[in-house]
Amino acid sequence: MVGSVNLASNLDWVYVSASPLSSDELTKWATRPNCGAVVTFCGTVRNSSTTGHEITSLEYETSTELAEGRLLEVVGEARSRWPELGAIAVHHRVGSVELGDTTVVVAVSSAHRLEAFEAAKYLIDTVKISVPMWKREVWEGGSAWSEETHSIVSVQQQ
Amino acid sequence: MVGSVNLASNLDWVYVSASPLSSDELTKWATRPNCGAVVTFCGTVRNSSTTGHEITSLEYETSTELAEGRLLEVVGEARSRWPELGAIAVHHRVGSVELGDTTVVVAVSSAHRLEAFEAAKYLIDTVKISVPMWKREVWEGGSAWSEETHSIVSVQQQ
Amino acid sequence: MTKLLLLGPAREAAGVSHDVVDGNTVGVVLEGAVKRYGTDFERILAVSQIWLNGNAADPLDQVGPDDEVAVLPPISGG
Amino acid sequence: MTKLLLLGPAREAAGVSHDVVDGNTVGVVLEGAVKRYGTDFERILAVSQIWLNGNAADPLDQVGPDDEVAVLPPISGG
Repeated sequence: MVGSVNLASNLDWVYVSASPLSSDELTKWATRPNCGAVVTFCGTVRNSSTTGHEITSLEYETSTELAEGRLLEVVGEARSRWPELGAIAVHHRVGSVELGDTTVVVAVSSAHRLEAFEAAKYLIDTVKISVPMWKREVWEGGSAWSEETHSIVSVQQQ
Repeated sequence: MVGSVNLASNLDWVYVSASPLSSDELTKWATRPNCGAVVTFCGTVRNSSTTGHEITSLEYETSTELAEGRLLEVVGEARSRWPELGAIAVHHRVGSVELGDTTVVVAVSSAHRLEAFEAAKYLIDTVKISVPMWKREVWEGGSAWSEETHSIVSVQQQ
Repeated sequence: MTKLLLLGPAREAAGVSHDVVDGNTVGVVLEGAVKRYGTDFERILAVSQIWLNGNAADPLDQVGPDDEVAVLPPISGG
Repeated sequence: MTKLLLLGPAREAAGVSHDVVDGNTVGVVLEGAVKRYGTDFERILAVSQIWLNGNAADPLDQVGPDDEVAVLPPISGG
Protein backbone atom coordinates (compact mmCIF):
# COMPACT_ATOMS: atom_id res chain seq x y z
CA MET A 1 0.00 0.00 0.00
CA VAL A 2 1.53 3.28 -1.15
CA GLY A 3 0.55 6.91 -1.18
CA SER A 4 0.02 9.25 1.74
CA VAL A 5 -1.80 7.32 4.43
CA ASN A 6 -2.87 8.74 7.76
CA LEU A 7 -1.22 5.82 9.55
CA ALA A 8 -2.47 6.81 12.98
CA SER A 9 -6.06 6.04 12.04
CA ASN A 10 -5.70 3.90 8.90
CA LEU A 11 -8.89 5.66 7.83
CA ASP A 12 -7.51 8.10 5.22
CA TRP A 13 -5.70 7.03 2.05
CA VAL A 14 -4.72 9.42 -0.73
CA TYR A 15 -2.48 8.49 -3.63
CA VAL A 16 -1.27 10.02 -6.88
CA SER A 17 -0.17 7.19 -9.14
CA ALA A 18 1.26 6.64 -12.62
CA SER A 19 -0.11 3.06 -12.55
CA PRO A 20 -3.70 2.00 -13.35
CA LEU A 21 -6.17 2.63 -10.52
CA SER A 22 -8.29 -0.16 -9.03
CA SER A 23 -11.71 0.97 -7.82
CA ASP A 24 -12.14 -2.53 -6.44
CA GLU A 25 -9.07 -2.16 -4.22
CA LEU A 26 -10.39 1.14 -2.81
CA THR A 27 -13.90 -0.21 -2.28
CA LYS A 28 -12.59 -3.26 -0.41
CA TRP A 29 -10.19 -1.12 1.63
CA ALA A 30 -13.01 1.25 2.64
CA THR A 31 -15.34 -1.57 3.73
CA ARG A 32 -15.38 -1.75 7.57
CA PRO A 33 -17.37 -3.91 10.03
CA ASN A 34 -19.21 -0.92 11.54
CA CYS A 35 -20.02 0.65 8.14
CA GLY A 36 -23.09 -0.61 6.29
CA ALA A 37 -22.55 1.66 3.26
CA VAL A 38 -19.71 2.19 0.79
CA VAL A 39 -20.04 4.71 -2.06
CA THR A 40 -17.42 4.60 -4.82
CA PHE A 41 -16.98 7.14 -7.62
CA CYS A 42 -14.89 6.43 -10.73
CA GLY A 43 -14.04 9.14 -13.22
CA THR A 44 -13.01 7.77 -16.61
CA VAL A 45 -11.63 9.35 -19.80
CA ARG A 46 -14.48 9.76 -22.27
CA ASN A 47 -14.46 10.67 -25.94
CA SER A 48 -15.18 14.36 -25.45
CA SER A 49 -12.72 17.16 -26.16
CA THR A 50 -12.39 20.87 -25.31
CA THR A 51 -10.06 21.45 -28.29
CA GLY A 52 -12.22 19.93 -31.03
CA HIS A 53 -9.92 16.99 -31.79
CA GLU A 54 -10.57 13.25 -31.80
CA ILE A 55 -8.71 12.54 -28.57
CA THR A 56 -6.98 9.21 -28.02
CA SER A 57 -5.69 9.78 -24.50
CA LEU A 58 -5.15 12.36 -21.79
CA GLU A 59 -1.87 13.31 -20.17
CA TYR A 60 -2.04 14.38 -16.52
CA GLU A 61 0.77 16.37 -14.91
CA THR A 62 1.26 17.44 -11.30
CA SER A 63 3.63 17.55 -8.36
CA THR A 64 2.88 14.34 -6.45
CA GLU A 65 3.81 15.98 -3.16
CA LEU A 66 1.62 19.04 -3.65
CA ALA A 67 -1.27 17.03 -5.05
CA GLU A 68 -1.22 14.43 -2.23
CA GLY A 69 -0.95 17.24 0.33
CA ARG A 70 -4.03 18.92 -1.14
CA LEU A 71 -5.89 15.59 -1.32
CA LEU A 72 -5.30 15.11 2.42
CA GLU A 73 -6.71 18.61 3.01
CA VAL A 74 -9.84 17.71 1.00
CA VAL A 75 -10.24 14.50 3.04
CA GLY A 76 -9.77 16.47 6.29
CA GLU A 77 -12.47 18.94 5.29
CA ALA A 78 -14.84 16.04 4.50
CA ARG A 79 -14.18 14.59 7.98
CA SER A 80 -14.99 17.89 9.64
CA ARG A 81 -18.24 18.15 7.65
CA TRP A 82 -19.31 14.50 8.17
CA PRO A 83 -17.67 13.36 11.44
CA GLU A 84 -19.49 9.99 11.30
CA LEU A 85 -17.61 8.81 8.19
CA GLY A 86 -15.63 5.58 8.27
CA ALA A 87 -12.76 5.23 5.79
CA ILE A 88 -11.99 7.68 2.94
CA ALA A 89 -9.75 6.91 -0.05
CA VAL A 90 -8.98 9.21 -3.00
CA HIS A 91 -6.58 8.09 -5.76
CA HIS A 92 -5.69 10.14 -8.84
CA ARG A 93 -3.85 8.96 -11.92
CA VAL A 94 -1.00 10.94 -13.52
CA GLY A 95 0.78 10.49 -16.84
CA SER A 96 -0.87 9.06 -19.95
CA VAL A 97 -4.40 7.69 -19.51
CA GLU A 98 -6.20 5.95 -22.40
CA LEU A 99 -9.85 6.44 -23.39
CA GLY A 100 -12.08 4.47 -21.02
CA ASP A 101 -9.44 4.21 -18.31
CA THR A 102 -9.98 5.51 -14.79
CA THR A 103 -8.40 8.86 -13.84
CA VAL A 104 -9.77 9.27 -10.32
CA VAL A 105 -11.43 7.05 -7.71
CA VAL A 106 -13.14 8.10 -4.47
CA ALA A 107 -14.39 5.52 -1.94
CA VAL A 108 -16.17 6.44 1.31
CA SER A 109 -17.71 4.22 3.97
CA SER A 110 -20.17 5.11 6.69
CA ALA A 111 -22.62 3.44 9.08
CA HIS A 112 -25.50 4.89 7.03
CA ARG A 113 -25.66 5.67 3.35
CA LEU A 114 -26.73 9.32 3.29
CA GLU A 115 -23.40 10.64 4.63
CA ALA A 116 -21.43 8.32 2.36
CA PHE A 117 -23.25 9.70 -0.72
CA GLU A 118 -22.92 13.32 0.39
CA ALA A 119 -19.24 13.01 1.29
CA ALA A 120 -18.33 11.15 -1.92
CA LYS A 121 -19.94 13.92 -3.97
CA TYR A 122 -18.20 16.66 -1.96
CA LEU A 123 -14.87 14.86 -2.32
CA ILE A 124 -14.93 14.49 -6.10
CA ASP A 125 -16.39 17.97 -6.65
CA THR A 126 -13.64 19.46 -4.49
CA VAL A 127 -10.81 17.34 -5.90
CA LYS A 128 -11.72 18.63 -9.38
CA ILE A 129 -11.36 22.31 -8.38
CA SER A 130 -8.83 22.25 -5.50
CA VAL A 131 -6.09 19.80 -6.42
CA PRO A 132 -3.22 20.96 -8.68
CA MET A 133 -3.59 18.80 -11.82
CA TRP A 134 -3.01 19.78 -15.46
CA LYS A 135 -4.57 17.90 -18.35
CA ARG A 136 -3.30 17.67 -21.95
CA GLU A 137 -5.57 16.32 -24.66
CA VAL A 138 -3.67 13.99 -27.01
CA TRP A 139 -4.79 13.14 -30.55
CA GLU A 140 -3.27 11.54 -33.66
CA GLY A 141 -0.35 13.87 -34.44
CA GLY A 142 -0.71 16.49 -31.71
CA SER A 143 -1.64 17.56 -28.19
CA ALA A 144 -2.67 20.67 -26.25
CA TRP A 145 -3.67 21.75 -22.76
CA SER A 146 -7.38 21.37 -22.03
CA GLU A 147 -9.12 24.67 -22.74
CA GLU A 148 -11.53 24.41 -19.83
CA THR A 149 -9.48 25.91 -17.02
CA HIS A 150 -10.10 27.68 -13.72
CA SER A 151 -8.02 28.88 -10.79
CA ILE A 152 -7.35 26.43 -7.98
CA VAL A 153 -9.79 27.06 -5.12
CA SER A 154 -9.52 26.23 -1.43
CA VAL A 155 -11.11 23.06 -0.06
CA GLN A 156 -13.62 25.08 1.97
CA GLN A 157 -15.07 26.85 -1.07
CA GLN A 158 -17.10 23.97 -2.49
CA MET B 1 -24.18 -13.04 -17.11
CA VAL B 2 -27.40 -14.00 -15.33
CA GLY B 3 -30.38 -12.16 -13.89
CA SER B 4 -32.99 -10.14 -15.71
CA VAL B 5 -31.22 -8.14 -18.37
CA ASN B 6 -32.93 -5.73 -20.74
CA LEU B 7 -31.26 -7.40 -23.70
CA ALA B 8 -32.56 -4.87 -26.24
CA SER B 9 -30.41 -2.13 -24.78
CA ASN B 10 -27.83 -4.00 -22.69
CA LEU B 11 -28.11 -1.01 -20.37
CA ASP B 12 -30.19 -2.46 -17.51
CA TRP B 13 -29.11 -5.41 -15.39
CA VAL B 14 -30.96 -6.58 -12.30
CA TYR B 15 -30.21 -9.81 -10.46
CA VAL B 16 -31.23 -11.56 -7.26
CA SER B 17 -28.51 -14.02 -6.36
CA ALA B 18 -27.68 -16.58 -3.69
CA SER B 19 -23.95 -16.23 -4.59
CA PRO B 20 -21.58 -13.49 -3.35
CA LEU B 21 -21.97 -10.17 -5.18
CA SER B 22 -19.06 -8.46 -6.94
CA SER B 23 -19.22 -4.68 -6.90
CA ASP B 24 -16.19 -4.75 -9.20
CA GLU B 25 -18.10 -6.73 -11.83
CA LEU B 26 -20.99 -4.23 -11.74
CA THR B 27 -18.68 -1.20 -11.85
CA LYS B 28 -16.80 -2.58 -14.85
CA TRP B 29 -20.05 -3.54 -16.60
CA ALA B 30 -21.48 -0.05 -16.08
CA THR B 31 -18.36 1.69 -17.47
CA ARG B 32 -19.10 2.93 -21.02
CA PRO B 33 -17.01 4.99 -23.51
CA ASN B 34 -19.45 7.92 -23.49
CA CYS B 35 -19.81 7.95 -19.69
CA GLY B 36 -17.19 9.83 -17.66
CA ALA B 37 -18.72 8.95 -14.29
CA VAL B 38 -19.60 5.71 -12.53
CA VAL B 39 -21.13 5.72 -9.02
CA THR B 40 -21.27 2.41 -7.15
CA PHE B 41 -23.08 1.76 -3.86
CA CYS B 42 -22.40 -1.34 -1.73
CA GLY B 43 -24.59 -2.22 1.23
CA THR B 44 -22.89 -4.61 3.66
CA VAL B 45 -24.03 -6.48 6.78
CA ARG B 46 -22.85 -4.58 9.84
CA ASN B 47 -22.82 -5.56 13.50
CA SER B 48 -26.06 -3.79 14.41
CA SER B 49 -29.27 -5.53 15.43
CA THR B 50 -32.96 -4.59 15.78
CA THR B 51 -33.58 -7.51 18.14
CA GLY B 52 -30.82 -6.85 20.66
CA HIS B 53 -28.75 -9.92 19.86
CA GLU B 54 -25.11 -10.31 18.80
CA ILE B 55 -25.87 -11.15 15.19
CA THR B 56 -23.56 -13.40 13.20
CA SER B 57 -25.35 -13.28 9.83
CA LEU B 58 -28.53 -12.23 8.09
CA GLU B 59 -30.89 -14.47 6.14
CA TYR B 60 -32.67 -12.84 3.19
CA GLU B 61 -35.83 -14.36 1.72
CA THR B 62 -37.82 -13.37 -1.36
CA SER B 63 -39.42 -14.55 -4.57
CA THR B 64 -36.69 -14.07 -7.18
CA GLU B 65 -39.28 -13.45 -9.89
CA LEU B 66 -41.21 -10.81 -7.94
CA ALA B 67 -38.04 -9.14 -6.65
CA GLU B 68 -36.37 -8.94 -10.09
CA GLY B 69 -39.61 -7.64 -11.58
CA ARG B 70 -39.74 -4.89 -8.98
CA LEU B 71 -36.04 -4.10 -9.46
CA LEU B 72 -36.69 -3.58 -13.18
CA GLU B 73 -39.53 -1.20 -12.24
CA VAL B 74 -37.16 0.77 -9.99
CA VAL B 75 -34.59 0.96 -12.80
CA GLY B 76 -37.29 2.09 -15.24
CA GLU B 77 -38.38 4.87 -12.89
CA ALA B 78 -34.74 6.02 -12.56
CA ARG B 79 -34.47 6.17 -16.37
CA SER B 80 -37.58 8.30 -16.63
CA ARG B 81 -36.22 10.69 -13.96
CA TRP B 82 -32.66 10.89 -15.40
CA PRO B 83 -32.96 10.16 -19.15
CA GLU B 84 -29.26 10.90 -19.67
CA LEU B 85 -28.10 7.88 -17.65
CA GLY B 86 -25.82 5.26 -19.22
CA ALA B 87 -25.90 1.76 -17.73
CA ILE B 88 -27.74 0.77 -14.53
CA ALA B 89 -27.10 -2.42 -12.55
CA VAL B 90 -28.77 -3.49 -9.28
CA HIS B 91 -27.94 -6.84 -7.67
CA HIS B 92 -29.37 -8.13 -4.39
CA ARG B 93 -28.20 -11.11 -2.39
CA VAL B 94 -30.60 -13.71 -0.93
CA GLY B 95 -30.02 -16.52 1.55
CA SER B 96 -27.42 -16.38 4.32
CA VAL B 97 -25.06 -13.38 4.29
CA GLU B 98 -22.19 -13.13 6.79
CA LEU B 99 -21.14 -9.98 8.71
CA GLY B 100 -19.16 -7.70 6.40
CA ASP B 101 -20.48 -9.31 3.22
CA THR B 102 -22.32 -7.35 0.56
CA THR B 103 -26.11 -7.61 0.40
CA VAL B 104 -26.84 -5.13 -2.37
CA VAL B 105 -24.87 -3.35 -5.09
CA VAL B 106 -25.99 -0.47 -7.32
CA ALA B 107 -23.82 0.82 -10.20
CA VAL B 108 -24.80 3.73 -12.46
CA SER B 109 -22.87 5.43 -15.26
CA SER B 110 -23.48 8.79 -16.88
CA ALA B 111 -21.68 11.35 -19.03
CA HIS B 112 -21.54 13.67 -16.01
CA ARG B 113 -21.32 12.84 -12.34
CA LEU B 114 -24.28 14.72 -10.85
CA GLU B 115 -26.93 12.48 -12.43
CA ALA B 116 -24.95 9.35 -11.56
CA PHE B 117 -24.87 10.36 -7.87
CA GLU B 118 -28.55 11.36 -7.78
CA ALA B 119 -29.72 8.22 -9.59
CA ALA B 120 -27.58 5.87 -7.45
CA LYS B 121 -29.07 7.40 -4.30
CA TYR B 122 -32.63 7.17 -5.66
CA LEU B 123 -32.04 3.54 -6.70
CA ILE B 124 -30.80 2.28 -3.34
CA ASP B 125 -33.35 4.33 -1.35
CA THR B 126 -36.16 2.91 -3.50
CA VAL B 127 -34.85 -0.66 -3.55
CA LYS B 128 -34.90 -0.63 0.27
CA ILE B 129 -38.60 0.30 0.47
CA SER B 130 -40.09 -1.06 -2.77
CA VAL B 131 -38.60 -4.49 -3.37
CA PRO B 132 -40.10 -7.52 -1.58
CA MET B 133 -37.28 -8.78 0.67
CA TRP B 134 -37.50 -10.21 4.19
CA LYS B 135 -34.57 -10.24 6.60
CA ARG B 136 -33.96 -12.60 9.52
CA GLU B 137 -31.31 -11.77 12.09
CA VAL B 138 -29.29 -14.85 13.05
CA TRP B 139 -27.31 -15.18 16.27
CA GLU B 140 -25.64 -17.99 18.24
CA GLY B 141 -28.56 -20.30 19.03
CA GLY B 142 -31.46 -18.42 17.47
CA SER B 143 -32.95 -16.16 14.82
CA ALA B 144 -35.88 -13.80 14.30
CA TRP B 145 -37.34 -11.48 11.67
CA SER B 146 -35.92 -7.97 11.76
CA GLU B 147 -38.14 -5.76 13.88
CA GLU B 148 -37.76 -2.66 11.68
CA THR B 149 -40.49 -3.24 9.13
CA HIS B 150 -42.66 -1.17 6.83
CA SER B 151 -45.17 -1.79 4.05
CA ILE B 152 -43.82 -2.12 0.52
CA VAL B 153 -44.25 1.18 -1.35
CA SER B 154 -44.45 1.91 -5.07
CA VAL B 155 -41.34 2.97 -6.98
CA GLN B 156 -42.79 6.45 -7.58
CA GLN B 157 -43.18 7.26 -3.88
CA GLN B 158 -39.51 7.91 -3.08
CA MET C 1 -58.03 -23.23 -8.02
CA THR C 2 -55.32 -20.56 -7.88
CA LYS C 3 -51.64 -20.57 -7.01
CA LEU C 4 -50.74 -18.96 -3.69
CA LEU C 5 -47.25 -17.58 -2.89
CA LEU C 6 -46.44 -16.92 0.77
CA LEU C 7 -43.38 -14.87 1.66
CA GLY C 8 -41.32 -14.12 4.79
CA PRO C 9 -43.43 -14.11 7.97
CA ALA C 10 -46.52 -15.19 5.94
CA ARG C 11 -44.61 -18.23 4.71
CA GLU C 12 -43.51 -18.98 8.27
CA ALA C 13 -47.02 -18.68 9.70
CA ALA C 14 -48.53 -20.83 6.93
CA GLY C 15 -45.73 -23.40 7.04
CA VAL C 16 -45.53 -23.48 3.23
CA SER C 17 -44.27 -21.08 0.55
CA HIS C 18 -46.39 -22.40 -2.34
CA ASP C 19 -49.91 -23.74 -2.26
CA VAL C 20 -53.03 -24.10 -4.38
CA VAL C 21 -56.34 -22.79 -3.01
CA ASP C 22 -59.92 -22.80 -4.33
CA GLY C 23 -61.68 -19.59 -5.28
CA ASN C 24 -62.50 -17.42 -8.29
CA THR C 25 -61.53 -14.04 -6.77
CA VAL C 26 -58.48 -12.89 -4.78
CA GLY C 27 -60.68 -12.35 -1.71
CA VAL C 28 -62.16 -15.86 -1.76
CA VAL C 29 -58.70 -17.40 -2.23
CA LEU C 30 -57.40 -15.52 0.82
CA GLU C 31 -60.42 -16.58 2.92
CA GLY C 32 -59.60 -20.16 2.02
CA ALA C 33 -55.97 -19.55 3.04
CA VAL C 34 -57.01 -18.17 6.46
CA LYS C 35 -59.25 -21.20 7.01
CA ARG C 36 -56.34 -23.50 6.13
CA TYR C 37 -53.48 -21.79 8.07
CA GLY C 38 -55.20 -20.28 11.13
CA THR C 39 -55.03 -17.12 13.20
CA ASP C 40 -51.22 -16.46 13.13
CA PHE C 41 -51.48 -16.28 9.36
CA GLU C 42 -54.66 -14.17 9.56
CA ARG C 43 -52.88 -11.59 11.75
CA ILE C 44 -50.02 -11.28 9.24
CA LEU C 45 -52.40 -11.19 6.26
CA ALA C 46 -54.13 -8.18 7.83
CA VAL C 47 -50.96 -6.04 7.47
CA SER C 48 -49.78 -7.56 4.16
CA GLN C 49 -49.96 -6.36 0.59
CA ILE C 50 -51.59 -8.70 -1.92
CA TRP C 51 -50.18 -8.94 -5.44
CA LEU C 52 -51.76 -10.76 -8.36
CA ASN C 53 -49.21 -11.85 -11.00
CA GLY C 54 -46.72 -9.27 -9.77
CA ASN C 55 -49.05 -6.28 -9.42
CA ALA C 56 -51.13 -4.85 -6.58
CA ALA C 57 -54.45 -6.72 -6.39
CA ASP C 58 -58.02 -5.97 -5.33
CA PRO C 59 -60.06 -8.58 -3.39
CA LEU C 60 -62.60 -8.58 -6.22
CA ASP C 61 -60.05 -9.37 -8.97
CA GLN C 62 -60.99 -12.55 -10.85
CA VAL C 63 -58.48 -15.42 -10.72
CA GLY C 64 -58.02 -18.74 -12.52
CA PRO C 65 -55.62 -21.70 -12.33
CA ASP C 66 -52.78 -19.85 -14.11
CA ASP C 67 -52.85 -16.87 -11.76
CA GLU C 68 -50.65 -16.40 -8.71
CA VAL C 69 -51.80 -14.56 -5.60
CA ALA C 70 -48.84 -13.43 -3.43
CA VAL C 71 -48.99 -12.40 0.24
CA LEU C 72 -46.28 -9.81 1.05
CA PRO C 73 -45.94 -8.86 4.74
CA PRO C 74 -44.12 -5.63 5.71
CA ILE C 75 -40.49 -5.77 4.59
CA SER C 76 -37.28 -5.02 6.46
CA GLY C 77 -35.23 -3.33 3.74
CA GLY C 78 -31.96 -4.53 2.25
CA MET D 1 18.71 31.08 -3.61
CA THR D 2 15.32 29.37 -3.50
CA LYS D 3 13.87 26.29 -5.17
CA LEU D 4 11.32 26.95 -7.89
CA LEU D 5 8.70 24.42 -9.01
CA LEU D 6 6.97 25.05 -12.34
CA LEU D 7 3.84 23.11 -13.23
CA GLY D 8 1.73 22.46 -16.34
CA PRO D 9 1.71 25.41 -18.76
CA ALA D 10 4.23 27.27 -16.52
CA ARG D 11 6.62 24.34 -16.82
CA GLU D 12 6.09 24.30 -20.58
CA ALA D 13 6.71 28.05 -20.97
CA ALA D 14 9.82 27.95 -18.77
CA GLY D 15 11.17 24.78 -20.37
CA VAL D 16 12.06 23.33 -16.94
CA SER D 17 10.07 21.94 -14.01
CA HIS D 18 12.66 22.55 -11.28
CA ASP D 19 15.07 25.44 -10.95
CA VAL D 20 16.98 27.50 -8.38
CA VAL D 21 16.58 31.30 -8.42
CA ASP D 22 18.17 34.11 -6.38
CA GLY D 23 16.03 36.22 -4.04
CA ASN D 24 15.05 36.55 -0.38
CA THR D 25 11.29 37.05 -0.93
CA VAL D 26 8.72 35.24 -3.07
CA GLY D 27 8.29 38.39 -5.19
CA VAL D 28 12.00 38.78 -5.93
CA VAL D 29 12.32 35.10 -6.83
CA LEU D 30 9.45 35.40 -9.32
CA GLU D 31 10.97 38.56 -10.86
CA GLY D 32 14.15 36.57 -11.40
CA ALA D 33 12.12 33.80 -13.01
CA VAL D 34 10.43 36.21 -15.44
CA LYS D 35 13.83 37.62 -16.40
CA ARG D 36 15.11 34.10 -17.03
CA TYR D 37 12.13 32.57 -18.92
CA GLY D 38 10.62 35.52 -20.84
CA THR D 39 7.20 36.86 -21.76
CA ASP D 40 5.33 33.57 -22.39
CA PHE D 41 6.12 32.63 -18.82
CA GLU D 42 5.23 36.11 -17.57
CA ARG D 43 1.77 35.87 -19.18
CA ILE D 44 1.10 32.54 -17.45
CA LEU D 45 2.53 33.76 -14.14
CA ALA D 46 0.01 36.63 -14.19
CA VAL D 47 -2.94 34.17 -13.92
CA SER D 48 -1.21 31.61 -11.65
CA GLN D 49 -1.40 30.92 -7.96
CA ILE D 50 1.85 30.97 -6.01
CA TRP D 51 2.40 28.48 -3.19
CA LEU D 52 5.27 28.49 -0.71
CA ASN D 53 6.01 25.03 0.73
CA GLY D 54 2.50 23.82 -0.16
CA ASN D 55 0.52 26.85 1.06
CA ALA D 56 -0.73 30.05 -0.61
CA ALA D 57 2.10 32.63 -0.59
CA ASP D 58 2.37 36.41 -0.46
CA PRO D 59 5.00 38.24 -2.59
CA LEU D 60 6.53 39.63 0.62
CA ASP D 61 7.02 36.20 2.27
CA GLN D 62 10.68 35.61 3.17
CA VAL D 63 12.40 32.62 1.54
CA GLY D 64 15.68 30.76 2.01
CA PRO D 65 17.49 27.86 0.30
CA ASP D 66 15.25 25.17 1.86
CA ASP D 67 12.02 26.80 0.68
CA GLU D 68 10.12 25.90 -2.47
CA VAL D 69 8.12 28.44 -4.47
CA ALA D 70 5.59 26.77 -6.80
CA VAL D 71 3.85 28.37 -9.79
CA LEU D 72 0.38 26.85 -10.35
CA PRO D 73 -1.48 27.98 -13.49
CA PRO D 74 -5.25 27.48 -13.78
CA ILE D 75 -6.12 23.77 -13.67
CA SER D 76 -8.32 21.68 -15.90
CA GLY D 77 -9.92 19.36 -13.36
CA GLY D 78 -9.62 15.58 -13.11
